[in-house]
Amino acid sequence: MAHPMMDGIWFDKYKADDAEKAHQEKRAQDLGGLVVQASSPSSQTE
Amino acid sequence: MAHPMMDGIWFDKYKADDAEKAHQEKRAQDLGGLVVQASSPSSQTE
Amino acid sequence: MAAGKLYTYPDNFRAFKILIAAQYSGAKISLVQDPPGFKFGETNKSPEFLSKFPLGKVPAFEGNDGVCLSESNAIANYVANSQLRGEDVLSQSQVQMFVNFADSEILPAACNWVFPTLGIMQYNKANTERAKEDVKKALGFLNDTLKTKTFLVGERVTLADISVACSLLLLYKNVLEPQFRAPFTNVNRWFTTLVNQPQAKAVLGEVQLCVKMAQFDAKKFAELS
Amino acid sequence: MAAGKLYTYPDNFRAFKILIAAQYSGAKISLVQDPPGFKFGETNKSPEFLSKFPLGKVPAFEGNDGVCLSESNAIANYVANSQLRGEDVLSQSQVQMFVNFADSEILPAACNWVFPTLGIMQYNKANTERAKEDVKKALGFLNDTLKTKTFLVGERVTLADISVACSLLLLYKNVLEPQFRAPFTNVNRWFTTLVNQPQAKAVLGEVQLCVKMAQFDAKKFAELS
Repeated sequence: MAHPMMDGIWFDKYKADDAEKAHQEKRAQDLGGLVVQASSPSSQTE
Repeated sequence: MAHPMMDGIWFDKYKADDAEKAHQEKRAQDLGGLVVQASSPSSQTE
Repeated sequence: MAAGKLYTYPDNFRAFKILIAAQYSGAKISLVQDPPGFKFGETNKSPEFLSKFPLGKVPAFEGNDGVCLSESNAIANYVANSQLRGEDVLSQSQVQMFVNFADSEILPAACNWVFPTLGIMQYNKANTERAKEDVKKALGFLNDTLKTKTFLVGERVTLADISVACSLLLLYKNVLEPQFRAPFTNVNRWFTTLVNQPQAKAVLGEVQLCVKMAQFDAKKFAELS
Repeated sequence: MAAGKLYTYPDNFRAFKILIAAQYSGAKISLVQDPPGFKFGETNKSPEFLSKFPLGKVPAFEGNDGVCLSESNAIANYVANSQLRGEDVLSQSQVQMFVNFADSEILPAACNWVFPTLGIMQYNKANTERAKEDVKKALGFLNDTLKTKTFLVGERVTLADISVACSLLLLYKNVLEPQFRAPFTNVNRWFTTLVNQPQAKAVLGEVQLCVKMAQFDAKKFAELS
């Protein structure tokens, strides 16, 4: 479980948890389209 | 310039701007080490 | 009674709560939001502005008596009246509780959900889904609170209602389509009542509730960013 | 005068401001922060707790008279006295301005910088650098404000000082090494004065200012997460 001090840290809440997902999005954005949720994103990037 | 409505949106301020960087970190973390700032990160991941 | 100028950009939901509070209290506020009086990113970065408001943030209030205040909640408190602030320490503290709730529980979720649909923030599926859940949770809490009450604190409108309603405004206008908002009958009733008060209408105009949930517009985002 | 229980986890900087305010006002607060009275993630998710505090957030205050309040700023306001709240509407609004400033300008930066060094948040170089800049900006603003003043609002300690100082606590203890804090002499003087008041010392103990800037500890983070 996250440290209690992280509770109520609203400004940290909406960082995408998954850095991989952020990367996906960057890629999707670079390709000019919308993000498509891949079932196994890591397999697509490396 | 960012839309004025984004001004003072403190909770959005500390998302890493660069999704690529997040990806780098994820990778570095997976490798068990600290993040090393690459001068040209995208060349390393794709 | 407070009187002065409010510097802001047009349609700033943070300014709305101040302006609505002023409608209730009778505070005389002149809005400075269009060039040449105010241009976002220029006026608020000018030495003259920064000498009065060192952080360069808007909304910013300059009283006719020279008082300078920033932070929308502080300004709303200043231009309000004692009914809006809460008549005793407990009411005032409860008002602050809801004002903080609006800022820390509703706004982050509302902006993360709505801003991408307005094209002013990048879309992130995980964040949008999380925001939807958080909005549901917040609406559920409010719905329970409003089960037996007309207003959030005491028996009359306070800054609690005004702040929370203004933080829900973007949601109700853009994404809370009928099906999504249906379970929250008490909140819907309360919100509709509030935005239809003459004091709110004078600031917000006619508020059209969302008919169909807005979606991320990649094209608009590309144009704006 | 307010009297009751404060539910929190140990060393919660949000609880500190409430407890310090109570020291000034004489409000009688008993701290419920250790098992079996309070266990974070269990007690605050229990039906009994949620019936009193629907959002399950701490700190949460339960008065001996049954009053239940959440949101630390609201609780601090409730247990304070009129000196701390500000004696007139302008002072009260200025207090709110600084309280909001602490929440929206200092805390995000402080947490993004300090939390990784405590091993409770992942490190991100860009965010840490941004946080450092934001801390410098906030300290610069405070330093200017305190150039001619002993306290932030009026001539005596208020919730403005208590809130802002508590939001700076993590920074002063962990990362503001002597060289970094050197330019902000007025803030340093004000902070040291405040944390050495008996009312603050009773809550915080002896505050040791940072000697060497803490860095991200990957090993600790791996252990804690």
